[in-house]
Parts: sequence; C-alpha cells; structure tokens
Amino acid sequence: MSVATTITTPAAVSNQPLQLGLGGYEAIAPTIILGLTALALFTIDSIAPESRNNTLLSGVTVVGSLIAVVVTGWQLLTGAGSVELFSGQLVVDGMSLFFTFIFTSVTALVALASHEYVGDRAYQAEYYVLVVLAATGMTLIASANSLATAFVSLELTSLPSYALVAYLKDNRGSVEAGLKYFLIGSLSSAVFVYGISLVYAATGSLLFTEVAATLSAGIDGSLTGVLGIGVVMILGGVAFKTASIPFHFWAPEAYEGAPAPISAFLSSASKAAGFVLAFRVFLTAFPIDAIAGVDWVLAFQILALVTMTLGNFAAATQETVKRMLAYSSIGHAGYALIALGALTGAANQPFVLSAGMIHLLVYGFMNTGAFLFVALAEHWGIGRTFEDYNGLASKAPVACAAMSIFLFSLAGLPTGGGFLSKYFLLIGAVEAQTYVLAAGLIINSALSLYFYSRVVKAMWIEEPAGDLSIEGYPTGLYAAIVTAAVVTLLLLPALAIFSDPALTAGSGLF
Amino acid sequence: MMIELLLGVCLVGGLAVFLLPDRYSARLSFGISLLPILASSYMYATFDGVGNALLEGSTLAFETRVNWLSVGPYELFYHVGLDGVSMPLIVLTTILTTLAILSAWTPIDERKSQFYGLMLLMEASLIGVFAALDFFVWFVFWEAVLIPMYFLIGVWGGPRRKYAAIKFFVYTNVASLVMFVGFFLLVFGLGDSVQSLGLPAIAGALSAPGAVGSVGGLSPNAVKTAAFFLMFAGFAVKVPVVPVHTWLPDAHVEAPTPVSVILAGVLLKMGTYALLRFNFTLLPEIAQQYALVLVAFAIVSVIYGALLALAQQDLKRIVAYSSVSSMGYVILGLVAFTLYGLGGATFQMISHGLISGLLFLCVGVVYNTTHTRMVGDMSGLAERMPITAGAIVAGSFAYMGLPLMSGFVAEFLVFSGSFAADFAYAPVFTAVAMFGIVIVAGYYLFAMQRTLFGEFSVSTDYEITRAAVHDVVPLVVLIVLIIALGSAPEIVFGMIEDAVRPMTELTTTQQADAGPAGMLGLGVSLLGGVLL
Amino acid sequence: MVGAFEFAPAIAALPFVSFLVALFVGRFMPKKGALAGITATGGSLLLSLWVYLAVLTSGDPHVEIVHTLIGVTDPFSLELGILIDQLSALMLLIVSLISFLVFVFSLGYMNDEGETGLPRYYAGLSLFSFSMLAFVMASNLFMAFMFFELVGLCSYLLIGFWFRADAPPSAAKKAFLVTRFGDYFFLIGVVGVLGTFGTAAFAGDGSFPVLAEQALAGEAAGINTFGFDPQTWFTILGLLVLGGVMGKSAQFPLHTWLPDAMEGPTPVSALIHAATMVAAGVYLVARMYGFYALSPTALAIIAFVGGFTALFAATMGVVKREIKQVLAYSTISQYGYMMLALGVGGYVAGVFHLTTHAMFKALLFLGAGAVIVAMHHNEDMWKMGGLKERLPVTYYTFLAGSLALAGIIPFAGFWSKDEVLFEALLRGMDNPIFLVAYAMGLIGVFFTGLYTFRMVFLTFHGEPRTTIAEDPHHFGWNMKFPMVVLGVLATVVGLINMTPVAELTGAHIEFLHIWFEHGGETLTVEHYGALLEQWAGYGAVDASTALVLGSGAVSLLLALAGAGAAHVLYNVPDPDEHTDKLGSIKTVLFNNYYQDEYQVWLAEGLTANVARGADTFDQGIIDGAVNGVSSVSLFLGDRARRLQTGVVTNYAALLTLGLVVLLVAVGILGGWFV
Amino acid sequence: MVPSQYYLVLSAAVFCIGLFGILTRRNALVFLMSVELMLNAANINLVAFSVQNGNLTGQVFSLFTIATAAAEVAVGIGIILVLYRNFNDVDVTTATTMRW
Repeated sequence: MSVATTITTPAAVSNQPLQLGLGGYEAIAPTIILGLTALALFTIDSIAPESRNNTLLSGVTVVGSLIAVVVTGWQLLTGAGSVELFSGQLVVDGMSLFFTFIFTSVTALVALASHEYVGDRAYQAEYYVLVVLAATGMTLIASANSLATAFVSLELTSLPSYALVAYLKDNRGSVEAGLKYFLIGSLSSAVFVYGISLVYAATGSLLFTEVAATLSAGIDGSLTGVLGIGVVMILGGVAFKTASIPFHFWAPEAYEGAPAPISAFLSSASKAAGFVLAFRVFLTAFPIDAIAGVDWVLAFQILALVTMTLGNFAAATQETVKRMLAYSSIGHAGYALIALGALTGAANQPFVLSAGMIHLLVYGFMNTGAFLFVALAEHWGIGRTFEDYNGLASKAPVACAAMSIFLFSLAGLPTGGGFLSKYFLLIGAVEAQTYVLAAGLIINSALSLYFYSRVVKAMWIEEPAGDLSIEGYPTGLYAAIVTAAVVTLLLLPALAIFSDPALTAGSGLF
Repeated sequence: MMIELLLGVCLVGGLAVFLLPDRYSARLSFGISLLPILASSYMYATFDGVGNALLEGSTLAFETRVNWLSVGPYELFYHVGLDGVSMPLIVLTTILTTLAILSAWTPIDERKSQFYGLMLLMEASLIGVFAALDFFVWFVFWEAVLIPMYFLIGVWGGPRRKYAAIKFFVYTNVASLVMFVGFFLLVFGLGDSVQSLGLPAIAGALSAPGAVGSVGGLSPNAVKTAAFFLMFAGFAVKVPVVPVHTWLPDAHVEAPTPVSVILAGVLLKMGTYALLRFNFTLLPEIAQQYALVLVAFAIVSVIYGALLALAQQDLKRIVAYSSVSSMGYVILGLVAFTLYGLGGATFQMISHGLISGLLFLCVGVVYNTTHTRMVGDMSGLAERMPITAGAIVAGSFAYMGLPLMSGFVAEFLVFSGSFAADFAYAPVFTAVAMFGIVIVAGYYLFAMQRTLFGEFSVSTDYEITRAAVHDVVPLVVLIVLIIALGSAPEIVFGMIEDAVRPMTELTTTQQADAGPAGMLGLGVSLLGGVLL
Repeated sequence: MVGAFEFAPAIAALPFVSFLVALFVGRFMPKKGALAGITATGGSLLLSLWVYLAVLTSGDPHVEIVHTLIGVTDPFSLELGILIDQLSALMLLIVSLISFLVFVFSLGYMNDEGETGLPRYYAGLSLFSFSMLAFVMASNLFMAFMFFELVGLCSYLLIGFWFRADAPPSAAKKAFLVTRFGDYFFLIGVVGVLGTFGTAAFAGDGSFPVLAEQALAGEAAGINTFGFDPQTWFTILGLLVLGGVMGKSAQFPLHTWLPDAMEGPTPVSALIHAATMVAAGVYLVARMYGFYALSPTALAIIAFVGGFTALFAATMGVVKREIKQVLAYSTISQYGYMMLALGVGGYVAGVFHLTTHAMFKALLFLGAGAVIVAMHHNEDMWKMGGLKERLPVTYYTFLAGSLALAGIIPFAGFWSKDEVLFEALLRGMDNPIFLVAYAMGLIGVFFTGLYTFRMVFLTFHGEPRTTIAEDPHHFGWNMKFPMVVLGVLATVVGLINMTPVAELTGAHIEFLHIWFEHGGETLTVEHYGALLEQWAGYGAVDASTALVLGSGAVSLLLALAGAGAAHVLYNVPDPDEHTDKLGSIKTVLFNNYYQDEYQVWLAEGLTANVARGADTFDQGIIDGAVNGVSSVSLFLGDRARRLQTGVVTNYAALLTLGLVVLLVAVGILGGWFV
Repeated sequence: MVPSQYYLVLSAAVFCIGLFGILTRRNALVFLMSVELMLNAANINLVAFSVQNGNLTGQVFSLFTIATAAAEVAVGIGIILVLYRNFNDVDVTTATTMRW
C-alpha cells in the first residue's frame, strides 16, 4: 500500500519556471479578475440593494470579463509555459488559457446581451454575480489538476447555473428547467464524486499526475474493476457537464426554460468547461497507454456517435427554435466528443484534440450568438416557434444576417470558423479510421443543414405574418450579436491565430 | 493579383448592392458585373500559363500563394492560379453572370438589392472555385456557392421553390462531405509524403510510384479505388450523373431564369471541372482501370437523360434534362483520356454553358410574356415574337450539335476522343452514346414545332408583345459567342489543349480489364442498343 | 488560269454574303433580298464557269486549306478546305446554275404572289446555296459532314417556311429528323474514318481512300482498324457513311421525308430535289468513290438499294393525285438509278445521270410551280387539264422535261439512264444480285414513263376539269425564263455523253468520260476502275456493240411503252381514275406501302412510351428514394424526440440505465469480470 | 484490519440505496436526501481508502464533499421552494410543461 503516497514536495513546487514576485498567481490572473468582478458586484449591491441600475451592473461585468479576455489572450499568445500552483492542485497551461479565453469571452457577450434582457427585473446584481461566479468556476475547471479541485470547481460552476436557470422564478418553464437541471446535476455530481472515490481507492491519489504515475507503474489486478467503474463514473460526471447522452436529459429543458442569455452561457461556456475537464482528466490522469483494461476511447466513441445522432435527429423536428438549438447543442457535443473518441493509435492525436478545441472555440461564438438572437426574439416577444420568425428579415435584416451566419456556420458552411473546425474533426475521424464516427458526422451534418436552414427559411424566405412588428433595437443585444457574428466570420480566414495555440496546447497533454 | 481583384470586385460590389436600396441595384449590379468581364478578358488576352496546373512543368498564370494556417501536419495555403482549363471557365462565369443579371431586370421585381447582391457573391465564389489550387481554399469556395444559390432559388423561385431549394442544399452538401472523406482517404494514403494540401503537391506526390500506402485494413489499391469512387460520388451529384440527378430538374424548374442560367451554365461545370482536376488528374490509373464502369454512367446519363427530356412538357424541364444528357458527354470525354476526349470535355463545358444559358434565357423570355412554360399551352409564337423564336431555333440547333456552332465542335471532339480511347469496346460505347444526338434532335424539334409554329394561340390571357431590349441582348450575345466558338474553336481550344495534353501522358498502357466492369459496360451498351 | 482557284472560295462565300444581307437588311430592299441572292448566285455561276474552264485547261485538282478549326496535329487536325477537281467543278456549275435560276423563278413565285417573310425566304435560299456549294467543294469528309448538316438545317428552315400552317413545320421536322437519323451513322463514320486514318482528306497521297488502299495492300502503317480485318472495317465505315447518304438522298427506307417535303415552296423543292439536298448524298458517294471501290459488299448494297428504290418509288408515283407528289416519287426513283450506277461501278454513268437529272427535275419542278401558280395554288391534277393551250411556254418546256425524265431519245434522261442500266447489265452478267438490281431498274423505266405522262396528260391535255383550269392565272418572264433555259438544257445536255452513238460511230464523243479521265491520279475514272477490278473484283467486261444498242433499245422501248400506256389511259378529253381498278393495291401504293406508319410509330409511339416510362421511373423510384430518405430520417427524428418524456424520474432511470450499459460494455471489453 | 472489499461493498450498497430512492420516490426532498446518501457513499470510500493508502487526501476531500453537498442542498431547497410556488407541489413529476 505504499504506492505513490508522497504528497507533492515543496521542491516540486519551487522549481517552477515562472515563480515571479507575485508568487506565480499572475498565472491565474483571469480567475482572480473574475473573482474581483464578482466582489465588486457584491459591493455595489450591498451599497444600493434596491437599485435597478442595470447598466452599471452589466457594465462592470462586461468590463471585468473583457479585462479577463485581454489578459487571457495576451497570456495565450505570448505562450506562457505550464505553471503549477498550490502544490500542483492547479495548472495553468495553453489548454487552460485557451478555454479560459472561451469562458471569458462568452461571459462578456452574455453580460452585454443581458443588459436589455434582464431589463428591470428584480435581483439583477445576483444575476450578474452568479454569472461571473460560474465563469470563475469554469476558469478553475480549466486549470484544475487534481480530482479534488475538479470536483469543487465543477460544483462552483454548477450551483450558480442551477440558480440562473431558475432565475425567472415566476415563469413555470424557468423553474421546471431549474429543477430538472438541478436534480440531474446533483445525481450526476454524486456519480462523479463516487467515481472519484473509486479512483482514489484504486490509486490512492487525486492528483492527475500522480494517478497517471501510479497507473503506469501498474496497479493490483483486483482493483482494475474498481478503477474501471470509477473512470466510467467520472466520465459520466463529465458527460453531464458536456450534455452528452445519457447525461443530457437536463439540457433540452434547461436551455429552453432558462433565460436565453443563460442558455447561451450554459450551452457554450459550461459545455466547454466539461470538455476541458474531460481532456485533462482523461489525458493526464488516465493516459491511454498507461491505463490497462479501461478502454475509455471506445466509451467516448460510443458516446460521440449516440450523442450526435440523437441530438441532431431530435432537433430535426422541433417546433420551437430555442429547443432546436438546445438539441443541436447536444449534437455539437457529440461532434466535439470526436476529439476524444478519435484518439486511436492511427490518429495524429494532438491534431485531433486541437480540432475539438477549435470547434469548441468557434462554437462558443456561433452558438452564443444564435441563442442571443433567440434572446432578442424573446425580448421582442414575437414568439418561439419557427413560424413566428417568418419574414423577420424584412424587419431586422442585420440581426437576421448575423443569425444566418451563426446557423450556416453551425451547419458547417463557410460563413464562419464552424466550417473549418467541423471539417477538421471529420479529418480527425477519418485519420483515426473511426469510419463510423465519420459516417455519423456526415449524416448528422446533412440533417443539421436541414433544420438550421428551417430558421433561415423562416426569416428570409417565408412571408411575414400580418401582425409582425418589433419595437426597438436593443443596443446591448445587437452589439453582442453583431460582435459574435463578426468574430465567427473572421474565424474563417483568421483561424490561424487560434489553431496554432490550440495545437501546441493539445500536444502539451501528450 | 488579378484573381484577387476579380474576387474583390464581386464581393465588395455584391455587398454594396446588397446594402443600397432597390431602385439602384439592377443597373448598378449590371455595371459592376461588367468589371469582372473586363478583368477576365484582359487576363485571357495576357494569359501566359503553360501546361496543366496540377502537373509537372506547368507555369500558372496570375498565381498567388500565401500561408494560411496549419491543419495538424498539413500547411494550408491561400493558393490560386489559372491554367488553360480554368481560364476559359472563369471568362464564361463572368460573361454569364452579366447576362443573367441583365435577364433579371424583367422578372425580378421584389427585394432587388438582395437578389443582385447574391448574384455577385455567387460570381465571386464560382470564380474562386475555378481559381483555387489549395484543397481547403477550393473547398471553402465550393461550399460557399451553395449559400447564395439556396437563397436565389428559395426566395425568388417558383411555387415549389422551398422544396427545391432545400433539396438542392442538402443533396449537394452531403455530396461534398462524401467527396471530402474520399479526398482525405487519399491524402492519408500518401502519409508523410505530402506536407500541404495544395493540389499540385498532392498530384506530384501521387505521381511517384507506390506513393499511396495502405490505410487501416485497406490495401494501397483499395485506398485509391475507394478514394476515387467516394470523390466521384461526390462530384457526380453536382454534374449531375444519373442516378443522382434528381435535384436538378426541381432546382431548374423552380429557380428564376437568371439563376437557372448560372445553375446550368456554370454550377454544373463545377462538378465536371472537379472531376477533371481530382479524379482524372490525381488518380488516372483508377480512372482507366474502371473506365467501363464510368463509361456506363456516362452513357446512361446521355441516353436516359435525353429520354427523360423527351417525356417532359415543361420547356424548362426539357432543357434541364437535356443538360443531364449533355453533361454525360463530358464524362464520356473525360473517361476516354485522350487529348480530344479531355479537351472536348472541357470545350463541352464552355459550349454547354453558353448553349444551355441561351436556351434558359429564351424560355425565360417566353415565360415573361406568356406566363406559362407548358408546351401544350402555346403555339405559333414565332408570329408574335420573331426574334425570340429565332433565338430558340438557334439555341435548339446548337444543342443538336449543328456545325459552325460550338456544340458540334465539342461533341465531335468528345466522340473522336472516346472512339479512339483504349478501353475495351470503345467504339461501341461511343456509338451508343452518340445516339443521344438523334434523341436530342427529336425533343427539340417536337418542342419547337408545338410552341413556335402553327396557328398562334396562348392559353394564358396576357398581351403577347415583342421582348424588351435588355431581354434580347443576352440572347444575341450568346448566339454570337456560340457561333464564334463553333467556327473558330481555336480561340479557346489552343489554351485547353495545352492544359490537357499533359494529362494524356498520365495514361498507363494497361488495357481496362473487361472483367465484371466490362460486362456491366456491355450490358449498358446493349441497353443502348435496344433503345437504338 | 491559277487565278480562278484563288477565287474559288468566293463561289460559296457570295451566297453567304447574300444570306447575311437578306437576313439583316433584306426587309429594306426593293425585292426583299431576292436581288442580292440573284447577284450572288449569278456571281457564283460565273466563277464556277471560270473554275470549270480552269480545271479543263489545267486538269490537275486544286486542294487548299481555307480555315483551320482545330490546329492540333496529333492525333489529327480539323480543317475546312476546298478541293476543285473534275467532279466538284462540274457539280459547282450545276448547283450554282440551278440556284441562280431558282432565285430568278422565286421572283415570280414568291414576290409576285405577295408572300410575307420574304427576307427569311431569301436568306434561307442563300444559305442553302452556300451550304451546298461549300459541301461540294469540301476537301475532307469532316467538312463534308458539317455542310451536309447545314444543308439539313436549310431544308428544315425552307420546308417549314409557311410556319403558320400546321403541315409545313411538321414536314420540316420529319425531314430533319429522318435525315438526322441517317446522319447519326454518317457521324460515326466520320469519327471512325478520322480515328482509323488520322485524316479525312478526299484527295492527295495522304487522303484516306489512298491510305485505305495501301492498308489493303499491306503497305500502310499506323492504321488502326480496331481489331477488324481491314476490308471488313472499311466496309463498316463505308456503310456507316452510307447511312447519311440514304437519309439525304431519300433511299429506301429513309425516303419517307421527301414526299412530305413538298410542303415547302415549289422553288425550294426544285432546289432540294435537283441540285442540293438530295443530290448531296449521291455526290458524296461519288466524292469518296475511291473508298467505296475497295469494298464489294458496300457496292453491292448501294446497287441493290438503288435498284430497289428506283422501282419501289416509281410504283408509288403512279397513283398520286398532286403534281408535286408525282415529281417527289420520281425524284426518289431517279436517285435510285444513280445509286444503282455507282454501285455497279458506273461512276461516270452515275454522275451523268446526276447531271441530267438536275436539269430536267429542276425544270419539272419549276414547271409544276408555274402550273400551281396558274391554278391558284391548287395542286390536284384532277382539277387541271387542258392547260396546253393556255400555258404554251410552260407546256413545251414541261414536256421536254418529261421526255427527259421518261428517258425518251434524244432527250437528256435517255442517254444517262440508258448508260446506268447498261452498266448494271454488264455487272449483272457475272453477278445475280446486280442482275436483280438491273431488272428492278428496268421495270422502273416502264413505270417512270407511265407516271410521267400520266402527269403530263392529266395536267395539260384533255378538257379543263375546273373553272380555274379554264382561266389560269398568268405569270411573267421571271418564271418563264428559267424554264426556257432549263428546257433547252434538258433537251441537249445528254449529248455530252452519247455512249451508244460513240459505239456506233466510234467517234470519241463521250465527253464526260474524257472529262473524268483527267485530273489527280487518285480521282480519275481509270483509277476507280483499277480499284474496282483489284479489290471489288469488277472485271472489265468487253461490251459488244450489240449489247450496248440492245440495252439502250430495251430501256427506250419500256419507256415508250409506259408513255404509251399513259397516252391510252389518260390522253382523252375526260380521263377517269384507272388506278381505281387496282383496288387494294392502289390503297397500298397510295399509302406508300405504309412506310410512314411504322416510322412514325417508331418515332412517336414507341420512343414516346419508353420516355414516359423512364419519366415515371425517374419520378417514382429514383426521386422517390431521395424523398424517402428524408421522410424516414424525419420520422426517426420524431421518434428520437419522444425519449425526452419530460418526467425527471424517467430521466434519472434512463441515465442510470445508460451508465450501466456503458459500464458493462467497457467492462466486458476491459475484462474486469474475469 | 478490515479488508478493503468490505468498505467497497458497503459504499456500493449505500450508493445503490440512494439511487433506488431517486428512481422510486417522487418527492423532491426525498430525492435530495437520496443524493445525500450517494455522496456519503463516496465519502465512505474516501475515508476508508485514505486509511488504506495511508495518506490524508481522501479524508480532506471528504470534508470538501460534505461542504459542497451542503451548498447543493441549499440551492436545491431554494429551487424546490419556487417549484412549490409555481406548481403547488413538490412532486418532481408534476413539472412536465416541457417535453419532446
């Protein structure tokens, strides 16, 4: 029982490359900035509890998250090496920065869009605080380096999300969504933590690196089953976050019932958080060649195939746009899972992984944009179904153009980076010789083209209903949507900016 | 920089038209679309490319190559350039777009700015398809074409436009995905011997013996074959080859005239162009090994497509199905892999672009005045619309391959090319395919007799007047071009010949095995014989 | 006189110019483009004369590339060139003469009758002349095919000139479609020739007939016969080209379009039948005779088809009511004779008959046109009668033409037809097939005489049977002049080759023979004779004077017999339809042996049904599959939604189930449970 | 000392009891309690194997788990409250306005 019992020695900590004056904490600057933003919001709220100064609150949130975006971007592009903090509990490397960039930018967009959406509802400060705290949790997930931090930061992300989904507490849909999200979430986290406990039982450690070391040293054969069950249960916990089947059941309702900006936030950022956790846990803690008898690649292949298929097929016949987007977001989780499912020996593994990362990045913008458009529609109160969108383009051409960019990019047409990232994943699937995944991707994206273009058709082709009228062009929402559209569009020619860091970050885990 | 100029003019102009109010768009877009014509004709005049863009010893005209991004081990470049095959196609694109815009003045009366803007965007993506030499750049343009087309059919189309648009959209998109997989199967077969996805690089790597290794369980040859047929399946949809042609008639019938012109005139050529560039330049040995299967596809397209055209009552459907038939000749020529086969096929792309464009324009003019396209609904139009009738007669005879018109040269070259091809029973297959020229004559003569001649009558009560000038001008321009190409094909063919001759040197001497493929081919030829 | 050849292209170019003039500015011109056409064809006529003289003096053929379509040398280039030799010079003369006269005649027939759309008419006519002249000059088979097709187009445009009625467009369509069917084989032939020899030139050492001969002699290399024995392959090629010939020259079974083609204006019929379209086929065979001479099979088929058509068409001509119909069938029959001649190796005889026929058939059509004008466009002979006194000029010229057609000495037709039959007889003496062909031709002579004079008597003799016939419409010089010119020619042109007389007197007056003995060594009649002897086994038969005279006498007697029969039956004041006595045979004849019926059935009945079937299959099966896929996936999508029941407990259950399944799957593969 | 398998069996039993509760009971509060059971099943493992492996990681982490469980319950109760307000019931199966 003396396997890998050593807790990380101070020596291991001390010889880190970037131990500067700030004690290396500047490495997690984004997290800290977000935390401070949350505190600032608390302060504002405590000073003027009854004020409904939406602009101030969202302004602070936007500014805070934008600062975080800039810092992250700078760190990402200057390529800070891998920094371990708190005796290895946290690690800041290309991977975590890449995803932190996604989280923070999505947060900024959502906060910007919420300006009109929240309008003058009660508990605004709480709303923004919860958003920012969830974002903080995500950044922590991105850099979590031990199962303990992973679980805690996961909870830090989930608990605010539950509350946010149920934010419209007089709206049955929102509450029901919150409930379902919470119930499935708590169940999943129970599964997750139980899995952790089993892995701990088998390896006697929670640090990814040590777990990996123990595994590569080889564990007592009688514990393989325990380890395996633990790994699969952890996979379950991750699958909940990424809304992958069979842990996806909360997603359609949560995305449909929640306030649209929150749906955007969850379906883009929270999903990405799940993926970064998956990447890190399974690649650092359970390396494919080290872990014997637990073929989690196969598990992810099954998951990917089922998820993308079920998600897209269910999306194909929806009546409401928001629910269609919810299912499509499940489908995209399936696409992104290819990044893990295609990690077979034949594949160029860093590339496959980076393809998944790039897809999540682009998805962060196009999907957020799409949901924000739904938020706009809800703001105008023109209804939820496809028919309600008929002829919208004649009233709001810019927003509809942006929406078309999002949808086509989601469908994998060259109106944005979604085109490239999806085809990178397809390349990965083919290269890994997981032809089933390739075929699934083909069939599903063909189908997805059908239901995405239903929205486009409604907006541009169909005749508007007689009483279609919209009041006002909310600045924040428009700003957010147009920004997302521009970024999505630019990610087609300018993807190189991110594809190279993604590749380096991806190869960092092998 | 010329190509970038072309693209830029179309993109910027398209956006400008899109944003400006409707009342300017028609004339403005026409004016803008003249610039690409000028540019492309200047390029044509100063064209200095040598050889085939993908093959050894070629010099590209107007080449640009800039690093774009890296996909795993592969460097992607923004790489464009022209050779003798792509140059004429680009000129064709610019000309047809302008004529299409001109022909839109009459029928398009709502959301003009969007319509003309999309037309210009479409022109940009089409030019891109023909100019791009790096796979991903090419593929971006290839897919980008779908978007304006979807709107152009879906918004301004006929009664069943939504169905037609989505059918076209999804069908061709699936095809692209399949083709994509095929291409990358081939790339992975090449292993580390390629570091970029530039088509010339891949062609070069493939030219080395035994370049393709085994992928997964597949033997090298199996990899090539699979790649070939996956790509063929993908491109066949665009061409279209029977049996994956059914999106075409719907799209054509529903699309407004200007869009049909682009669809038939240029869009279908994307498929054959891609076949020439990918299947037949990258994998010639597979193309020859399975020549008989491919010829079977070609013949079925020719004969079956012509028969379908014979059965139609809607003028647009007639032209649409005869496009299927004519594109079959292109396949025939490509498979032949002789100079005149390949060159004729390319020439047929240009020629068919002009001729089908002309006929769609004619049908459009007729429809604008009579508001019907049904053969049974009209007769004796020649009395009221003499010029249009003349144009229809000219177009129909051009389609029948009348000498001194471009169609004849193209088809004659294809036939002589495939007659001398070195797969089994080449003359028999050629003869069977040639029977298309009789059927084609059949349905165009019947259609003309019923619509143009006889006692004048139209079932729809509209004032039948002479067509407007801006409707007639495109017809005249096209007729002039068709006759010019027909009486002096060297204008284009010199360039084409220079570009396709290197391909003929790719031909391995191996005779196509008359195994199962041969039997299948013979079966088809017998089928043709029965029809004959 | 080299100068002449430099102007040779102009012979074709002039009518093309007049085509453009008539098309674009015709409507502003006094005679709507007629004058342009007359000038142009007149110019062509003069130039052709000049060229003819040039050939006569120099003797050598003139070959020249005018325009290169495809300049690639490997595998072969496609060029437009001119070949001026004895044959083409003669033909140019004929064509330009006839078209000139037709233009003049049209002044009266169209302008004076106040037809509309004259620019279109004259443009078509000019284009017709242009295409035919270019075809005649063609230096290679490819170019020949091109203008062969253009001739087809012009016939389409002109037959369908009166497009407002229903019949003309339909007839035009039929004409083009039937000939197109023939041209399909022709096109295969051209492609095959180019693929085989790498050239399609008619004349010169590198020409394909020469190469073919060398191939047979085993001298030529690099000739791809696609795995066939050379002679077989050449026969196949020859027969393929022959398909086009039979289409255009209206040989059985592709003759059905020609009678319908009478729907066109009569001058056009004259042009089509005498000089252009129908003549093109036979001319083509003569043009590449050096190739056909290598293949006895092809020759036999040509001869037999010719002989059969000659008789077959003549029988049908007997029962027709309309004057132009009679002429139409006579045309078919006469071209049968030419084919017969060429098939049996009578090269000169064939061309001779082509020449004479051009004269008298043009004359007859113009005469018929005059009669029709006089009869206010009524063509039924039974409504005529007694026009002799009222239209003397027409009558006498028409009579001359009829005598020539019937083959009555000394009119042109006698000499040529007699020589044709004589050649056939010679060949028949050592080969039964040719004997049969000869016999059919011979019987044909009788029917020819019969229907010709039936026509003459019904039209001009007896009492007027209608009021119109009593007071016919009169017409001007512009219609009389061409008839007179042709009348004279029809009478005398036969004198250029009076073989029987030559036999009797021994004088060298077979000018046509002499004419064809000169020229490029691969184009002379001797060369053809040598080829025939060497490869087709047509040994030279020494024809005794008795035989010559005998055959001449027989055919003359038969012709007279036919004419006599007609005289007895129809040259009475008030003739009645004796053909009724034929009963059911008449019906068969009247319906042209039901040739149209099955061909129309093939074209419309069968093909249309096949097409309809294909369409149903396409819509139902192929497109059905496409739509099926989409509806199936949408159905599946609808099922997939149902998984989301909305009850959170079910979610938990499904979640657990999924987890367990995953555990078991991974577990079994990981072998935990062992 | 007690073999580790016993702890595994115990924790698995507790976990399954919790799961059973979730699958069978419809009262939201009972649902919460069942989740608590499952979390504690994990805690049993952590503590037990912390001893077995001779390091404190497990025990420390179990404290975190308990804390987060508490937080979770807090949020949960809040949501259940609004659920009751909107649906006048704490039965988890009543809220089914969104499905398919």
